[in-house]
Amino acid sequence: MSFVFNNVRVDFDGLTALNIHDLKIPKSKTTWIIGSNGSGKTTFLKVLAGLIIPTAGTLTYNLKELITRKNYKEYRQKTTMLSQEPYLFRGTVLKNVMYGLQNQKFTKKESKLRAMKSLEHTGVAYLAKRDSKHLSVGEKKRVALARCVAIDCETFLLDEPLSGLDEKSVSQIANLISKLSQLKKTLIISSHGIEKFRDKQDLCIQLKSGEIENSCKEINQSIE
Amino acid sequence: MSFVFNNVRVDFDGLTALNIHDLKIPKSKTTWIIGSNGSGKTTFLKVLAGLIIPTAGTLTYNLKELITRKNYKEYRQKTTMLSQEPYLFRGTVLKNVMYGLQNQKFTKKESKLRAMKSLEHTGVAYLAKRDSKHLSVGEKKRVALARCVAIDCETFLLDEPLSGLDEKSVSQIANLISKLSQLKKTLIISSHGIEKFRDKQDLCIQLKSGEIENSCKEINQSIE
Amino acid sequence: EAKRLKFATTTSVANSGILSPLLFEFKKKHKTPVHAIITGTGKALEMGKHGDVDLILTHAPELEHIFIKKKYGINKKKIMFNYFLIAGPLSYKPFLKNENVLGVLEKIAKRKLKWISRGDNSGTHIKEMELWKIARLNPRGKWYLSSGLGMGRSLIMAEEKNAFILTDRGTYLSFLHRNKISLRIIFGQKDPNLLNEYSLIQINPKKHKYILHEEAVKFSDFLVSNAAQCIIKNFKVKQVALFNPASTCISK
Amino acid sequence: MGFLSDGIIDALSLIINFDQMVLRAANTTIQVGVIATVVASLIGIPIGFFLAVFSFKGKKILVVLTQTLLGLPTVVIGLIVYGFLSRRGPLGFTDLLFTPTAIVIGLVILAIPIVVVFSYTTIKTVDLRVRETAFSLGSSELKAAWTVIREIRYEILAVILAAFSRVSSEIGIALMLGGNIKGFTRTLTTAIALESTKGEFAFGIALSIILLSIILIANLLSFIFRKL
Amino acid sequence: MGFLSDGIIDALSLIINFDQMVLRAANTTIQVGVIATVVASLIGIPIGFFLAVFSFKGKKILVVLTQTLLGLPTVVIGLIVYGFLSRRGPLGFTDLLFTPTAIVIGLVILAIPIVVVFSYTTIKTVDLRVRETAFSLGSSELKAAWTVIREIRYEILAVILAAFSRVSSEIGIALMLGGNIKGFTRTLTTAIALESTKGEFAFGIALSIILLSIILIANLLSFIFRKL
Ligand SMILES: Nc1ncnc2c1ncn2[C@@H]1O[C@H](COP(=O)(O)OP(=O)(O)OP(=O)(O)O)[C@@H](O)[C@H]1O
Ligand SMILES: Nc1ncnc2c1ncn2[C@@H]1O[C@H](COP(=O)(O)OP(=O)(O)OP(=O)(O)O)[C@@H](O)[C@H]1O
Ligand SMILES: [Mg+2]
Ligand SMILES: [Mg+2]
Repeated sequence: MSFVFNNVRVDFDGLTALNIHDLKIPKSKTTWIIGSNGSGKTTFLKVLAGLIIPTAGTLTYNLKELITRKNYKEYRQKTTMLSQEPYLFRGTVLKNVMYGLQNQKFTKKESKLRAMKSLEHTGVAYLAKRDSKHLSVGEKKRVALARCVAIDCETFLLDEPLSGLDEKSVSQIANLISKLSQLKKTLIISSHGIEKFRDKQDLCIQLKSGEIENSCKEINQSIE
Repeated sequence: MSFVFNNVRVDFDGLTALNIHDLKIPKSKTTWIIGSNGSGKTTFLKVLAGLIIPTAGTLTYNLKELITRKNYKEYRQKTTMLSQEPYLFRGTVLKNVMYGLQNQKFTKKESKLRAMKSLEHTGVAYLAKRDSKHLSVGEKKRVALARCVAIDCETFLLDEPLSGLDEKSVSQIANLISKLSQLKKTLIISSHGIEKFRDKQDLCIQLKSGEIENSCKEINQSIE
Repeated sequence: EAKRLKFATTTSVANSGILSPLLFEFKKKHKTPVHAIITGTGKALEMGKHGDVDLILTHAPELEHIFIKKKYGINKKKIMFNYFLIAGPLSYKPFLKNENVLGVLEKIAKRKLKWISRGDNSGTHIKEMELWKIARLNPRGKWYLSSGLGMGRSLIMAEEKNAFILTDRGTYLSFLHRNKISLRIIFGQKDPNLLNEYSLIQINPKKHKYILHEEAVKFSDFLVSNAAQCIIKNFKVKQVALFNPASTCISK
Repeated sequence: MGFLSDGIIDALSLIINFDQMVLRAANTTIQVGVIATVVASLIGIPIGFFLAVFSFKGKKILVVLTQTLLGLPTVVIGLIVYGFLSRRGPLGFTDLLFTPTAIVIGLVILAIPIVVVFSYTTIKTVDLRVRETAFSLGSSELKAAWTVIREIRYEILAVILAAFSRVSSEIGIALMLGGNIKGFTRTLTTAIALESTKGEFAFGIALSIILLSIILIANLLSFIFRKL
Repeated sequence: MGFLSDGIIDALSLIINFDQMVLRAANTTIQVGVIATVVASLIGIPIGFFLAVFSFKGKKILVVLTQTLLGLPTVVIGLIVYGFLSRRGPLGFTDLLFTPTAIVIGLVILAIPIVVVFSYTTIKTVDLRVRETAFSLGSSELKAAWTVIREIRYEILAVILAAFSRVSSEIGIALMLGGNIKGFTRTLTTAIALESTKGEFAFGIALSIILLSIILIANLLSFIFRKL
């Protein structure tokens, strides 16, 4: 088991954005988080990323208790998240993609190679030298995705990686996702509706007003 | 004729983001702008909104020359645009939607009524009293859309109004769009691929690297 | 860092330019560097009280008296003197002509002619208060402005306001010569009431352990030495001597 | 050291006894400071906005020069304004020298670069989309500018408060142009300077505690304003 | 009025003739100003960051107090530090009074509130996503802080420059703690103050032109740094 939720609740001044009693997310699998706008998908992912500390409840990661006020900082460094509205740092696209790598063991040269490869995976290698502040929205999203998956880590949290992308890019990213899942990465991806390219073994969670409405299988059946 | 392009070109330090030799966009119709990421859709709409002044060429609006350095400010007040990554001002959601109305002839009371109606159209009336800085991405987009269509004006420019929305909202917005087009508004909407709910009479322009690749009919045919 | 002798003195002394030749002469025979801290009379005395300087050179006999009485200072030596003067607009000069400074003050007060008082407890201000007291006058009213400024700035205010002012000779002449003011001497005689004495006081080494007593004695002795007294006597700005040595200078 | 605690006791007794001199000085400080801050803000914020938002030739030079003016010592501002207001100067006929108005003039000159530089830096950090959004919702140039300012109103308020603090704590201008005339142009700061030259350190500290209280109150009032 | 043009001529002749007194004063000004600015920035920017980014009890009070400290007159800082460094004070044994180091101490106290308040306001305007993004890419708390600062490095630079301008143009501290000793603790500003008490306005203006040139050069250097 990768993540185990136990009565996790997130309140934003009065509003309960997330309320999950009991949930286990397996390791090395792809889990899709679906639900309508404001259903709590982003909140869910941010909790897993250690960016939001739950108001109540406990969350366990690989059997260690994780999101307590004490150790979430340490944990936060272990997962990687693509934000729904990504922010690119000042500087070139390449520098952005290298950012996360330089937090890791990679040398500058390795970082550069890895970053370029990652940019190719998301189809934006040609933007490498461009200023990150002057990109189209779709370009920005793909650069951010490249920056995210370039990192060598176990768990990737992707918040709507497909919205705002053109058709060609969507299938490219779909390929990338299945490649990552073949590498036994734990992927947790939020998305609207049920994407057509979702694999049958993938899991899924449907949120409604912050609570789990459907577990995976029911939805899987509804596809078939 | 609503907009007439004549050799309009937009350069961003060296890069030509838009280059349209000859194009007419009719009044009171819906025109879809499609194309892959970075093809120039946003640039196209911003030019029409008077937010980007073309590097070269002329653009005519209702037979008056418009986007010259002299009168674009005056013109800019006449069109309304939904940004691809909308920005909500500080304050409540309702205040945001009333913002544009208070630039017009409406009294405070009328503005409020109109704003609430508009919020209902995009399905987010329940957010009216919420702080605009604490919304989910999809909620934000719908509020921005409400803020845009609340305004009484002739031309609406919508930059990807559907991305990031859940399925229910997509059909709700589709309804809204067809309602506006029945009201004989000039709608220019950017989008990825060809949305299924597009009307057959609608026009469309496909951009590639800033140039027009296909005119409307060919694409229409390709749907059928 | 090497030991350094610090003495606090007033702006009027510093601005007159007399310090440069004196310190230059002292340096010839003594290794200890001397640092002149330039400040107001009140502050100088306060620094002395705290033991932050080794000597003070001021011109407020009454305050100095208290200072020594309270054992903050020892070994007071008169170094030099000159006379205060009253400056004011030229046009009034005939009207105010008088043999006695008190007479001049009386007329000014009676006619309510504008007067600038420094009001800062400096040597000059204390002298002014003394004069009013001796003349049995109580200056008060719109004509009597308390500026709270230094000598130079007060002179400029007097110039701007066409007012009268009690000033030390050095500052007055330096401003006049450099054409900063057009005020004339209304009363400039060597009236004993206008005596302006500069004295050097050593800070009591028993009160503060850091005082450089030996060096202070040397400096004190130097200032009353023939060499220093001659420098004071011969120090001139535009051919006018500013100070009289306290003891006589015997030229060799 | 003792004068620090003495200062606090002195300050309290002055406040409790409504010392006339102190009250007048505090009054002058507040009046002069508020007027100068308001005038400087009305001039400086639009300039800062203009520099931050529009691009034109020579803009960088203008920014660097304004930043440099932050380093103009107050004495020098005093000297320059004195040159104009002096009886010998071109504005001598106004007879403004050694009046509170003269202080205000100097303080405005002191405050303008502060307001310009900091409102410039602050406005530059505002999301470019604010102005774009304002325009795309039918705003005029002026309304859009107002919208931008509204989005960072607290930061602009902080700039104004900083200008007020600077202006009411400076000495050189008040001394040179006001003349530190008791009961007329004496401000808290010139009184502090005077007490310090007199060696009355404790009293100086007492006065500055009163000055800081005024600035503290201004800051607290701004907090109330934020709540509105 | 004539003293303005006289001042410019004087300034030029002083610079061309390498006037000893002026060179030493300029040197002291630069040294003291640079050291104080660096120290204050190293202390103030982290505090500003902390206040801007973290929420804790009493934070608002801390912010208001720091803002109030912007209004601390330099004379008062001078008095307070004097109280500590005086022979009778707790740090009297250090014998730092009337040395450039004493001036630096005072200037650091003057500059810290400036750096804190303005870096606080600036950092607060940074998009919250910067820190979030840094964390979600595996940054430590420290690296994330550095990333935030890097995103607004030009604004932070502007704050540092403003602090330098303020520090090198102030008079009260340099006068009180340095003692205005010729050739040792005389800075350009204390020289200006002295000249102005002499009524030597032209010379005062000349010195301040030299001071402004130093600040201008600092600003221009920062522009070159931006290009790097
Ligand atoms: N301010 C700018 N400076 C430089 N280049 C820019 C700027 N804005 C856009 N571009 C470039 O211009 C091209 C067109 O951008 P535009 O935003 O119009 O694309 P788009 O069709 O809207 O893309 P998307 O589907 O991703 O929103 C892109 O290559 C983009 O990188
Ligand atoms: N910082 C915040 N303060 C208050 N409420 C918030 C905050 N962030 C999110 N919310 C609210 O919490 C709920 C869940 O938000 P969340 O962003 O998780 O939704 P989502 O499922 O990601 O929606 P979308 O599909 O629009 O991205 C929404 O109602 C939202 O308005
Ligand atoms: Mg979301
Ligand atoms: Mg776009």
